[in-house]
Amino acid sequence: MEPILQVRDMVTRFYSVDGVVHAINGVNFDLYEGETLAVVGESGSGKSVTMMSIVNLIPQPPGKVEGGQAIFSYGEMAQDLLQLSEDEIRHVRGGQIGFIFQDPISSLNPTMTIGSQIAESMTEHLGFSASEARSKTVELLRNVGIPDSERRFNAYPHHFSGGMRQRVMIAIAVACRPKIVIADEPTTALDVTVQAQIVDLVKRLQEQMGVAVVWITHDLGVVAGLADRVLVMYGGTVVESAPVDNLYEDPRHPYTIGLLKAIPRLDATGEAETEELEVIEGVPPDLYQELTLCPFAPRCGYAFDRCWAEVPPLIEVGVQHGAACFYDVERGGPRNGS
Amino acid sequence: MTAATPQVGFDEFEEQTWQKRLAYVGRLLQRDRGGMLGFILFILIVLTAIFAPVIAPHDPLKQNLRAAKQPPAWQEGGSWEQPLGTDTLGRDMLSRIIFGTRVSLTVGFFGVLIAGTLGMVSGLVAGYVGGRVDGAIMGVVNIFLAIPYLVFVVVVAAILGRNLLNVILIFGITDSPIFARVTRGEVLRIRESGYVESAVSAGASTGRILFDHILPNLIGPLITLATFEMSAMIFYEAGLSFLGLSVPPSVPSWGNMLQVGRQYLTIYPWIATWPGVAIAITALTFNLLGDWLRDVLDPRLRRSRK
Amino acid sequence: MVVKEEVEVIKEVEKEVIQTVEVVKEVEVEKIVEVEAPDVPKGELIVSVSTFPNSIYMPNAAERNASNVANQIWEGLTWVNDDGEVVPALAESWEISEDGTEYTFKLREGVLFHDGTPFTAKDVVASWEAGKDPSNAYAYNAEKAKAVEVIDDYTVKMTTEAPDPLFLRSTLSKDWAMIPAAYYEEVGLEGIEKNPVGTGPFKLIEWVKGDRIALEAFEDYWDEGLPKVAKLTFRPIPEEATRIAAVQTGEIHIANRLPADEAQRLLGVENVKVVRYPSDRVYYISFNNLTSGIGTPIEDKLVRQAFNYAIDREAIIDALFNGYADLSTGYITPGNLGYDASIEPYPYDPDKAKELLAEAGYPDGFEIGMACPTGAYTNFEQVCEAVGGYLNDVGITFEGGEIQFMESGQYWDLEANKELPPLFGDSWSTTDGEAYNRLQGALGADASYAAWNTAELQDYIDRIGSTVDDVERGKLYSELHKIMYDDPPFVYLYEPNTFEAINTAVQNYKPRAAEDYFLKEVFIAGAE
Amino acid sequence: MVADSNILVRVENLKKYFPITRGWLFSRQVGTVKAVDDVSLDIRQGETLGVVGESGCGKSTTGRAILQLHKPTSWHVFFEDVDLTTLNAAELRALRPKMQMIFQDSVAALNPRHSVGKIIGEPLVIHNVGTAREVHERVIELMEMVGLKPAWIKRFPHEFSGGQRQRINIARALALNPNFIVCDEPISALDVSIQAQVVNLLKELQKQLGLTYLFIAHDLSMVRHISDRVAVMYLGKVMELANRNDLFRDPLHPYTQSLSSAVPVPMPKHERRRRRFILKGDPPSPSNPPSGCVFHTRCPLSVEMCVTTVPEFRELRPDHFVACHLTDTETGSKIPEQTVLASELT
Amino acid sequence: MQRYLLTRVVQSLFLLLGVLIVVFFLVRLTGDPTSLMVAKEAPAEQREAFREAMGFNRPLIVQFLDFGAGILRGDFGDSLHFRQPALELILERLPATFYLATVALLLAIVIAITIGIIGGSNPGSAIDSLGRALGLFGQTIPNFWLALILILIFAVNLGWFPSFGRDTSISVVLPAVALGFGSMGQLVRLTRSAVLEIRNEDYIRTARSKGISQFKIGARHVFRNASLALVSVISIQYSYLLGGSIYIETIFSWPGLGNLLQQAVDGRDFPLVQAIAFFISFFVIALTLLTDVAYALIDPRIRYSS
Repeated sequence: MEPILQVRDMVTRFYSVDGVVHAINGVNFDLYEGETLAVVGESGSGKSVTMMSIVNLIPQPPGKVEGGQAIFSYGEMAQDLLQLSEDEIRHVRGGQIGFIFQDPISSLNPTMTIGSQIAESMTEHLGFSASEARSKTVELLRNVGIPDSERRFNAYPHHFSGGMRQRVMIAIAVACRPKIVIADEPTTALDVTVQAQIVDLVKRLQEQMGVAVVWITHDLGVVAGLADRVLVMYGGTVVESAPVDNLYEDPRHPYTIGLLKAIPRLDATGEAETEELEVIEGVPPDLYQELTLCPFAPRCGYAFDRCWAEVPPLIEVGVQHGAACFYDVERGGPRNGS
Repeated sequence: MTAATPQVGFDEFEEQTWQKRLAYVGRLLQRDRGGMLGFILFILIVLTAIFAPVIAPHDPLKQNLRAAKQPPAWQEGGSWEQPLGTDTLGRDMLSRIIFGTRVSLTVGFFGVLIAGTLGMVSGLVAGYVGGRVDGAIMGVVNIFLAIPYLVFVVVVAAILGRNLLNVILIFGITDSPIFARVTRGEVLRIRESGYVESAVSAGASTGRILFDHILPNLIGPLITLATFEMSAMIFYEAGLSFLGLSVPPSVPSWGNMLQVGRQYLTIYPWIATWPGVAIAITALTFNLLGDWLRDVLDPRLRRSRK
Repeated sequence: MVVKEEVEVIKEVEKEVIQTVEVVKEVEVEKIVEVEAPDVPKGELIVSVSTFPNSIYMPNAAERNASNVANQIWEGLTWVNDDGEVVPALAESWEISEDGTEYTFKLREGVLFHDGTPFTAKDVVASWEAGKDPSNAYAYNAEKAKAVEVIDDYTVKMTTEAPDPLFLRSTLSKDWAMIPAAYYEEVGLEGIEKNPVGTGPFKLIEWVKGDRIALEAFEDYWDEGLPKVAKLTFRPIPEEATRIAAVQTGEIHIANRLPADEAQRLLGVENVKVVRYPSDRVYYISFNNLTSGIGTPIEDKLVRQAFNYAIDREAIIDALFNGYADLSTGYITPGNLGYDASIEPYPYDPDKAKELLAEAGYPDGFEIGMACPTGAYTNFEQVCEAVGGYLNDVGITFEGGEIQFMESGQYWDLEANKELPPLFGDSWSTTDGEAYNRLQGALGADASYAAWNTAELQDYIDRIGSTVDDVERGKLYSELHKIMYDDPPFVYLYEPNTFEAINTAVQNYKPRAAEDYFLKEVFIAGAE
Repeated sequence: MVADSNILVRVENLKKYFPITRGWLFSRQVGTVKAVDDVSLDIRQGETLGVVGESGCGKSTTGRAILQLHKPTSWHVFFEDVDLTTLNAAELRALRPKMQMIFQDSVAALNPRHSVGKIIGEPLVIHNVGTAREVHERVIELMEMVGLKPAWIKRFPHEFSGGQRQRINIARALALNPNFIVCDEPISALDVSIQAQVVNLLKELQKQLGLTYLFIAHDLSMVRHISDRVAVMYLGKVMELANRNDLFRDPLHPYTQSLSSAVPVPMPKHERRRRRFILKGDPPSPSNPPSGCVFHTRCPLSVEMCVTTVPEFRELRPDHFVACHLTDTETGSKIPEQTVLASELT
Repeated sequence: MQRYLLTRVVQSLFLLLGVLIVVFFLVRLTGDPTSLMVAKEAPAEQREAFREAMGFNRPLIVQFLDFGAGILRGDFGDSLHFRQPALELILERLPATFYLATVALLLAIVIAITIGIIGGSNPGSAIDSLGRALGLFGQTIPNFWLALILILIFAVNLGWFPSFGRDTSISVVLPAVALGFGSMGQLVRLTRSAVLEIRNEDYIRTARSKGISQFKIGARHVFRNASLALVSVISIQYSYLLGGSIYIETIFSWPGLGNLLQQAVDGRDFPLVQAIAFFISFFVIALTLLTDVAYALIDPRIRYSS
């Protein structure tokens, strides 16, 4: 299967008063049609910036995409999104790639009715007339689970609860039946009971539309329930990439391993109930430094001299499974060659 | 596990020294050219005011009616003795402009000081005590804001007479409601902040909360406001002079000079032009500086550092 | 002053009172004469006034701009013509009793008010009563008549308390507008104020406050053939620069009270001529010997003379009035009755001043209080500053370090209460052609604004005030002029010139030294 | 009076209503937000009582009200047998050292203009504990205790990472040797790898210093991990309170059941098979809470009684309290299997 | 909403009362106007008679109650100077002031918002630079100076516009430009900074993520939200223009309230000063009220949040 999106060696930096923030340091990944790719990482790991860089949504200045490719292909077409002009890429955004953002409160325009905010992209990309767009919107609202959608068309965002607003955001994202939906921490701001609703809704829509979903999150629990594949990011790089089952059962990067051990589990039984959580000591990397070593090395128990000298590339460690680490956890020693 | 090479930068903080802070301010300035310009001009203006007697070539009050209305040096009939020309009483324009800096800065600085103090105290009390006290203070503030400024100014000028102190008082009083409003808003915001709650939970007294937590965090917004208001006051002074209500005519204030020069605008344009330019440059300086300070001191903008 | 050379006196207008009017810009005067005045009123004359008139009811018209509008609407029993002679207006003739306190007027018949009612004796009484209302700014004028009786429809008798040399010239000519009695009874003072009904050559169409006062020719005006313009509009423009701009663009025909310097700008402008004339206003620094000045050095005559020597008034006039003001020699000005032309102004002689001060016992000068008003007179703040500078030069310093400048309202309160410092600046004008009013006002024992008084001065003032004979009075004035020169109660400064810019289409317009306008004979060349 | 000497804090009938007011000169009340409505709790010496619930359930307000940071509408709180409601401001201030709070927003809780040393030392200064030198030493000690380098004492909050800031908060809270700390979502703003650091620190300090915690969080897994007993709150009321194992293994209240079923488990295979009850809609607004049992609008089991009658908060089993009409029988409140997939609302 | 409006109206009435009290006593503090009203030559008796006739010799409190009672009857007293009901005088002048202020404001709004939005959306562009320059100049050039220059250039030299008065439909242009220039500067700056701030809002990112064109983002998303920030400023500017047009009205002989106020103040025309102050305050307060209503109309969050 051909990837619908191939990202290669992407580099993004922010030029702030305090210095250069090396936000993305050579990210590579593929996204396949219809799959759900979870991008996991802590704040500052570059997971959002990666996705926003692809479609030119990072604030510029201070942000700047400084290198790499993002080949978007569907049908016969294949184009490098990073090379498109703002006017060209804007038709990709919304038209081919939809977005769901973290905070449904601030992400909706408070002074526009939700209906018009959804209909807006339809008139823009699909050339719908106002009334067409309206009826489609009402339909869509119903589809994302907003009751009484005819009337709600004219409601304002503040009339809605957080969960409802996130449904509106989802409706906006899928309004033009895009090929890809990028969901940037869509449930982080929501309560756990509502989170479950949203996860289910996205899953259902994905089945209906066959859209590929990139789900950015820091919650390994959510990922477990919905992803096909997972990218783990750290310090602006992809440190591990694997199918979801592999990642949880057979993590190969020390960071992933540590992360999985650091979260308590609600279903824990027996000893695990009282066990101390394992801790990844230290603090996240300082992105003001240029990356010349493994970003995780300062916190890594396995780090050896090579880790301090060069940035490890993503190394094939299994089927579809890559880890950016010079240390072979399985064997218990530095990896040979690379 | 291999022995670690020394950790580079990730976990270590560099010691924050005043040199580094200064360098940081320097970087902030460098990035904002307007701020830089404002900053440099500001320093120059302040230095001019302080060292006016040293810089000024002549006594700004020394009249020579026989040499009145001489044009600037580069015009026909001008002399480098009075590079910017002389006014209607034959006083040296350059020296008067230089000494005018003192007046303007004095008016601006002390006017803002009074307005700021009055406004800050009342805003602080209103915002912190709240309830009826807040209602009463803001009621007075709103009354003052609703009364035409001119009525105030004329009345105060008429009661107290024309002198520098009274001009400062007028500005101090009429401008204080703005400070009160801003202070109150900020206090309300800060009062709800986590660190005030934290201080309360640690058992801090009202005084400590006011002076240790609220006041220091008020300074930023108030300094920014003060900068803009100083610029406004330099303007107001000129406006008052237009009405003949500012400092006495004998004081070399830019407003007075402009007011006198106004009637000679087409024949002896330099008499009105120089003070006009001085006002414009000073207002520009304070505006640029204020813009920059707002960017630097506004914590909301700081957040974008990520 | 290069510019000044070009504006030398070109032409002297002939008439006596206004002999000092100069046409600053060359005008082909003959052309004016050639233009025929129209038979019927034609065209619109637009005159700017430099302040917003408060009232166009004569006894309440607070200053010249207001009374100049009122002059076109109202008339008194007498009129002072352009030659300075008292001539009949609404009164055809009059007789004065032996003791000079009883006046019997024969009124002009056939005069109509703007509302069509005829003017008769009872209207004179009504006018007197309305004028006396204490809310009028000039109520005291009407009060100069102690009684007004109707003898018959066209005969009126007035009584004054004492002989009053200015009664006919001043009181009855300008300050006492004749109003229709019936109308007054009906609408009261407020109604008169709002809808003036006079006998003048023009009647009010509308008064748009702050914008314009529009008058039109009164068809039934008693003086046949007048007025000459169909419409007369006054536009208040307080800003000098704007007045100049407006006369330049032709938006107004006559712009008055222009600053000397700015008037120069109009020299190259087509269709505008600039005239100047001395106004009968003396600027001075007053000494006080009634309140604050008691016990100070200024009580010494030598000191007061020293002050007069210490100030370079010519320099002040050059610097601030572009040379267009006259040095003052006293409280009696060149146009005034009894002016002694032989008196030379004090010269600028700082050494002499210092000498006098030393002689008086103050070789190192002394400190004294001085005050000046602001916002009241053109450039007066700067004049005060300059005076201060010159006084400093001879060792006089000021209490509090500098001259006290005060907002004029406050200043006059203090002046009226005699609470100003021993030295204070002010000015006083008259429109009577003689100085009695200002002498009495500034030096009279019971006058509010007086700060200086001596028995000798008081004696002269009293005598002038009761001498009806002009020649006798003139002599007294001349003597007083000399006395006040030698023992000055003031530092005499200057008598400024007034500049007017006039559109050349304006014909038959003669500015008067008193700055008062009577525009019924003016017409516009080529008006349709 | 508190009978059980083992009980450190007893909360009786805590109510906190926030008036909704309008106007500036003549303000008047137009409504009430019942943030906390009749909550009673005991907190035992040395334990960690977890409080969970969704946003707006009143858990933070409860914590603040216990510490008197909000003046409650009506209540009694006994702290070591002293009824805090009867104290005046000065007496309360004197008691403050014993009860401290750690805040959720570690950035906001630190005065940006104070150095770390000043922040941590402030409680000591407020209560006049020791000389400047002693305060300095105590601050150093505290910083070491929470894993901050003493060399950083002169730094300012913005120079620290989130985890470090929370350590500063903890150090500050510990400064006066309290025995009771309200932890208001202390880790929810932190990254996963940092959360574990802070939680472990809290647990260790508890062991070392014999602290009692009221641990407020919305993350059930974490609450379960750290707590001895857990209270589940919904719309200002406690729905269920029990020992953490009893509560999570055998939740009695339908809300607790659905809440714990909604928490995803980081175990893909397990997660895919898990039975879940997904509640409809969002929690109602606390300014207009439903009648009867506040949960009835979202409860899959709700019957008529739930709409009309407020359920009593009862000790159904030893030390296991629940507020539900349907828990009279052992199985009555279990959500039946068929509702499992009723997740979507249409 | 209705109840809210009602409370706001009642509050406003109290504010007005406060303004009345303050103005009344302030004005009285300047002394009485006898010296300004009565001719210099007048004897002392006439001065006394004048005081008596005008009632200035009564106790202040009696004068105030009299004044207050008059207002309740809609009678603001008679102007001393004009000897006409103050109300009539004001009503006569009001339209001109309103007209001038409104035109000035509209001019400022249209220009400022266009430049502000386009410039703010494209920071660093030519239009943005123009906007920043306008913003700075608006706040650094004294408006009376600008007025004189405008007359010189456009009335005298070019002859495009009349130099004074309110005679033709284009008479308003020069005064409106001179008057509105400062406001325009202020508004450009605010619009620009509002736009810059809004550009960073999440919902703008959402709009961009939808692929909406720059123009539509500006017109639909930015403009409406920016106008929220601008409404209160515009209202403040409007009240400033209404009350602060005095210099401009004087220079252009514009028959408005500012002119009248200056005369009234100069002449201590108590009833007139009070009445004008009352009216200006009334408009300021009413504007504040209207602003709140406007907010409710523009911002749906306020409209429904009761």
